[in-house]
Amino acid sequence: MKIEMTHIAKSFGSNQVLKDINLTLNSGEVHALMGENGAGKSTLMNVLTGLFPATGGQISIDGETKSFANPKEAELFGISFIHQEMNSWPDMTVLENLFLGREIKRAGGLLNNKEMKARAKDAFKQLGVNIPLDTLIGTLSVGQQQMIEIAKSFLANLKILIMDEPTAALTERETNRLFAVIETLKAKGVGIVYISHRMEEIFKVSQFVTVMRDGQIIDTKPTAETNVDELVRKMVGREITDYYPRKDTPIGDVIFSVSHLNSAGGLFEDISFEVRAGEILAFSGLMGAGRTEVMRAIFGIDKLKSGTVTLNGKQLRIRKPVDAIRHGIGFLTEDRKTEGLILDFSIRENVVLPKKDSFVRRGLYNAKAAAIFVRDLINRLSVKATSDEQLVSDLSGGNQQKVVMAKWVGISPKVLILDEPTRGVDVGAKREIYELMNELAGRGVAIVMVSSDLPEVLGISDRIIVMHEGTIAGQLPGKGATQEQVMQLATLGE
Amino acid sequence: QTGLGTADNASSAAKKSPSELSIGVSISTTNNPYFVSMDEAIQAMAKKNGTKVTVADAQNDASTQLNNVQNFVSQNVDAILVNPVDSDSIVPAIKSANNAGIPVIAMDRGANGGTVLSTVASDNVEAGKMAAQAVAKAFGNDAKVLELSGTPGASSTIDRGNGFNNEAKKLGLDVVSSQSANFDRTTALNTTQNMLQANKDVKAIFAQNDEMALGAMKAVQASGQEIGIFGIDGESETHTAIKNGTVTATVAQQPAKIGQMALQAAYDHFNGKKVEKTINSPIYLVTKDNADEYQW
Amino acid sequence: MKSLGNLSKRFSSLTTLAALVILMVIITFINPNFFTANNLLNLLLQVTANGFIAFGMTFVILTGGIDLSVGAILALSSALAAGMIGAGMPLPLAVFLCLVIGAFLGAVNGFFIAYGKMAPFIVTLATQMAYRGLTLVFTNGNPLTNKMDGFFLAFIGQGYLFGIPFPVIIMIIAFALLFVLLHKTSFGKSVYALGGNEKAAYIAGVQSNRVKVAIYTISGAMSALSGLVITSRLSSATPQAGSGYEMFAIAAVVLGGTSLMGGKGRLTGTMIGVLIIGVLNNGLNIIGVSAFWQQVVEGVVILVAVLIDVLRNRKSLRM
Amino acid sequence: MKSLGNLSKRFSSLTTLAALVILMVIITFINPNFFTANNLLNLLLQVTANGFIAFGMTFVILTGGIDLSVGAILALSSALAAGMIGAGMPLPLAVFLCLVIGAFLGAVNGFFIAYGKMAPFIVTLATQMAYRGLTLVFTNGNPLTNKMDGFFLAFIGQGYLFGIPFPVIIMIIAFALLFVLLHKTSFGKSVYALGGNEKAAYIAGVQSNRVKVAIYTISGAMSALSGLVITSRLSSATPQAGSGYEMFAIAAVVLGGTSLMGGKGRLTGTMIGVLIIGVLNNGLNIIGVSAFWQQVVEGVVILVAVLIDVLRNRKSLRM
Ligand SMILES: Nc1ncnc2c1ncn2[C@@H]1O[C@H](COP(=O)(O)OP(=O)(O)OP(=O)(O)O)[C@@H](O)[C@H]1O
Ligand SMILES: Nc1ncnc2c1ncn2[C@@H]1O[C@H](COP(=O)(O)OP(=O)(O)OP(=O)(O)O)[C@@H](O)[C@H]1O
Ligand SMILES: O[C@@H]1[C@H](O)[C@H](O)CO[C@H]1O
Ligand SMILES: [Mg+2]
Ligand SMILES: [Mg+2]
Repeated sequence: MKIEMTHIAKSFGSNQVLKDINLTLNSGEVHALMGENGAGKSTLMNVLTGLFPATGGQISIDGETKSFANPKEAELFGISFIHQEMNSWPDMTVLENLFLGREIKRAGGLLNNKEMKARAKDAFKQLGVNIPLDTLIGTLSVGQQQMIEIAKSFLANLKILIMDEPTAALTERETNRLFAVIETLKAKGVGIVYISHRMEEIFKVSQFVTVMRDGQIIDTKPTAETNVDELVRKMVGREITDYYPRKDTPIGDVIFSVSHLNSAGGLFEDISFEVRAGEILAFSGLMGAGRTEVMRAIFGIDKLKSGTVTLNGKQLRIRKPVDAIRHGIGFLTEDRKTEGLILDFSIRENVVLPKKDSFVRRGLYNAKAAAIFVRDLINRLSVKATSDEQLVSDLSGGNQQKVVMAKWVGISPKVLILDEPTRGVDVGAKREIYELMNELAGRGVAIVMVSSDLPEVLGISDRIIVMHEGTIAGQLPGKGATQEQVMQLATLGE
Repeated sequence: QTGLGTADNASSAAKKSPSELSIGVSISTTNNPYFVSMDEAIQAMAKKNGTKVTVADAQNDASTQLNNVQNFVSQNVDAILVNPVDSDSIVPAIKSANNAGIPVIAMDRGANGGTVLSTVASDNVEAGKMAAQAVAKAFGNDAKVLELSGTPGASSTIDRGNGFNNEAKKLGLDVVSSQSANFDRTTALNTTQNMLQANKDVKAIFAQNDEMALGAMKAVQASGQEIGIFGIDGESETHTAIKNGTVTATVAQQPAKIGQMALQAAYDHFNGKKVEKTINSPIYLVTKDNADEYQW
Repeated sequence: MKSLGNLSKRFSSLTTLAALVILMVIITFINPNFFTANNLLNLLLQVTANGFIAFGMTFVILTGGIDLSVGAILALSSALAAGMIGAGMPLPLAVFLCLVIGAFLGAVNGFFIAYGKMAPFIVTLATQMAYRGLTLVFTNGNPLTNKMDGFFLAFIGQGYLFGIPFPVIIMIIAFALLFVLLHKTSFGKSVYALGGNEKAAYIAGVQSNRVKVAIYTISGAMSALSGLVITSRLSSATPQAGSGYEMFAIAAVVLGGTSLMGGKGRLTGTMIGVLIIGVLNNGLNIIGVSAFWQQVVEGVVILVAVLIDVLRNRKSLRM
Repeated sequence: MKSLGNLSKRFSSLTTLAALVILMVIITFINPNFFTANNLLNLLLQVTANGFIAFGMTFVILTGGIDLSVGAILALSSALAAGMIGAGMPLPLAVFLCLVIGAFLGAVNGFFIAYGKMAPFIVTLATQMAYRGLTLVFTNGNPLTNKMDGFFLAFIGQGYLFGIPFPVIIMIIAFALLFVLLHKTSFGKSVYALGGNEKAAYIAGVQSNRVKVAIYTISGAMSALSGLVITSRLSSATPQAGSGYEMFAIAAVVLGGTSLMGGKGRLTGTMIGVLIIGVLNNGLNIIGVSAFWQQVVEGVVILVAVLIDVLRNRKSLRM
């Protein structure tokens, strides 16, 4: 199959998001799509698969002009799209999720569960996934859900597979398995569009790479003929030399510590650690190691069975998030869509939320002061938006992430917990986030970062704690540690 | 100056012929054949005489009724016929008409305050009493009786209930159970079935209106028992049932006549005639013997 | 090993079932007349009216919608059917047309909700008023009883088969058909999908507009069926029939564990919810609780039943 | 440059306002008696009862909740106040306690919803029944009229200040206070945030349980206030007062552009919605539309008004 997109344009209202795009995709090759947050990658693929109508240009498939009325039509035609944001039903089972909209029926119209189960097991086998088919999706981790999304596309008649940041929630192990699958698919003649902000992945899997910027295609090249620096230059329009900026601010005394934390739900045991002012402490580990759960419990979202949390020598009693916030603890959650943002609200209303009480004068809320505060923040974080009153739902994924970041930076935290802070964020923006972290550290903030991105963990942390199945497996210094050392602790030699 | 005039029923109102009159009619609810009949009779009579009438439905809500009456007052109608949702809470509505000097005639239910030109009504307490007497007469003074009451809190529920129960006590009737069926036929069907499960040897059922009596009738038929059924209202369907022997008796009121008499009172008032302070619309017992005589 | 998901689903129906049993035991304890074969059959007969509507409502609520017009559809379709019968139409045809009319009135709701993108609450509140008003206009506020006692019609509501009231048999059949539709077909999966995540459903190719029109059509048809049974039981169609039934149906669905947010719930739960409400109505009558207290008791029992269910769920989440 | 967000917010109120104006023009055209100072004052007076409730309901709906118990709270708080007055309590104290009772009954709802994690629909449906039942028990089904015509009480519902009915003045004050609370305080931000995304709001430090209890308390207090005005206007507290008012209040809120999903809407919109419903009731009376058709017309007008709003919104999305 050969897809040719010519002169594609797309605008939302007066906001022109895609301009004169020309791109060709072929069976049997992996074509990487790169670009800053908001460059238009997801939108282009949504136009291709019929979620949005194009406002200009045309698409032809194997020489014939084609435009899909909806994603289903594209899927029936052989084009599957694993979306950046998960499209699942938390209260339905894995099996139901896999086959929604493409159920297999017996003669007479009734569902053929047996056949569906068999096919699902087959797809899982190829992906090396082992999740019972009658588990509710909502009880799975984000990474597991992502694997289910990938498995879905295996069940369709697959000619072209679009993957929009499939690894953003995956750890090393799942990522490697995914790459193996991509190789098999490629060998079977499936064409793949691979969208990712992780540079090393692009060079591992793709044959061609296209760089987009501001809704336009800057260049398409065989991957072998380019390098990281060139790609980055084309993406951001300037040179970036060090991806992980140097941090040379001094590290102070211990300001935050937890000891002997035990989860009420049995998700982790006997967790103790401390963080110093100005320190960036990274938490690494495999999917499901319990890192997120530890942070949620500290912040008062989940219940603790026992353990103490101490800030500046004072033992804290945190029953719910507002207590943590009042003590100057911020927490950027892993799932920005359901826990980090109110999607239908403006940037301003989102950013101001945890700090709103501080804009109250004599009982009344000072909207003007809040607006100035928010504008400063989003300028600092270079959020790409038409104004601070733009709805968050209309922002690109990476810019949404920056909004969540702005929200927590805004409370001037003493301790900032970041769970996957650069998930889905482009190289340029990542750097900005790292710089921001450094700056905060420089001001004496203690930062705890949970990350599944190993190079990031090694690149910016002062110290690394590795978790394994709900316990702390060990510690490593940030500088000088190697991927192998981290992985060994994470798997405990499994 | 008419305001004062109406107070002592002197006919000092400016003379107007029926075709010159504009009259507001406030009905408690048109969700009930009884009041529909009243409404239709008024409209038909008004049409014949060229009177302009506007009818408002209070949907059984006292404050909606107050609003309706005040709308009439602000439109400066010549007279208001009002069928109160409730005899107490109608008082301010009547007073506001009084203040504007607009004569008010109460229909079916009285008003416990304010000044009305006339009240055209049949007595609900009396109706309940009459039903109790009919039960005793047909089944003896010690008969076991079930009572189906109307919408809790409605004035007709209260009055009919009081009339019936006081008289029943006096006569010695054994009212074994009383449950509400909201003046509703379907509810009455189920409620009666349930009450029959719990109570044996029931001789008669008293329903506070005919809709419930007709529902009870169905329940009794389904149970295969022989039980007398007594209603209040005199719906045409009940007449048929009485003739067929499936309902024993009903205390008939005459909603159409009440409406006509009220409108006539308004005509008389503007014709310079003296209007009686209370006009009694008679109630009477409909049994197999007289079921053909009167229908709404 | 059985998965947690499935276990919890089963438990959910179980707590409600437990609530039902406890309620029945208490009532029987107070008045043994409650627990007789005769009364239990009675009870089943009495719950049919709410049952039909609640089954349809389950579909609606599963998509995250609501249907406040069910009672008005019940009244309007019954009245029109009674009118046709009065005008001499053969009974089976009138009965059939009654269901068609109910389905049509439901489809009108669905149309506004799906294609007009309007909130189900407000659409069905507006059509509730409009349909009820039309019923009153058509009947002129009077019950219709003319020629309503032909055998065919009477049998629907008053007949018995093997000693079981015929409406109960219709209810069992309706339940079975709708159960299969909801749990064993791709249409059923679409219903859950719409309620769970409408955007994802769209991407997965669920034709949300059609599904919405279909579920409101089902709800309308079930309301008409309920109306038929009532009309037949009373041998007359009253313009006020079905007033307030929407609340009982919704209460039954929620008592049965279906989430008002959509996407979660089962038809078996609804059946239990319907029975709880039926037992309450029947039992409180039999015990002889006064009309005033009856409302208080019903409110409290509903509150407690839902509370128990929530507490159980919370515990199971912590496990 | 003014932002799109704000503009669209204003437009939203504008379409509804346009609907209101058109409605008034049509009615005046049919019967000029509608547009007289006297009738317009009347109209304002008449909408107060629904206004108070709808203001409170706006808070509830903004959090994605619903309050079906408003009418029952209205009746129960009025009845208890009337009982206290009858027992000789000084009027101002009884009036104050009436509001406290309303707030308390609302808080009970809020408590179950927040701490019991129960669906607002079912909680308030259950308390609707329970509160109404308690009202009947307390009043024994009779209206309470004893000592209900003291000047203080009478003035609340029947007084005039500068030619304006006093309830209208209370309504304006209540509107202003609630407007400030909703749009100019941190509490108001929490209300919106809860409706927008409860989880995200909770994690951002919104005390979801407290806010919920607070909004249902407001709703309860506003219902009691509405009850006070009605009781004063009628010089009596009837046990059936307020039946069905929840639907009018919800309709007003939704007509005013507030989303039943929560998070989106304005109090000014609700005021316009209240006026639309008031104009409909008053205008159809004055035109003399028959009671049966009145319901049909109201249903259709509500449908059309919401439809226009949806269409306008859709167009603005396309721009
Ligand atoms: N529904 C929409 N309405 C208005 N604007 C939109 C909409 N969807 C996307 N946009 C805008 O289109 C631009 C491109 O967004 P898109 O999601 O395609 O970016 P992306 O390249 O996928 O970025 P990321 O790497 O962050 O996922 C952004 O500026 C975004 O704000
Ligand atoms: N969205 C949510 N996600 C997770 N838990 C929540 C959420 N909303 C509320 N909770 C739970 O509710 C409680 C928070 O409620 P809230 O902050 O209003 O006060 P509270 O701690 O319950 O009591 P108080 O009113 O005395 O402060 C916590 O115990 C938390 O477990
Ligand atoms: O007189 C009427 C009728 O009997 C009706 O059935 C109920 O309300 C009463 O007031
Ligand atoms: Mg994207
Ligand atoms: Mg995690």
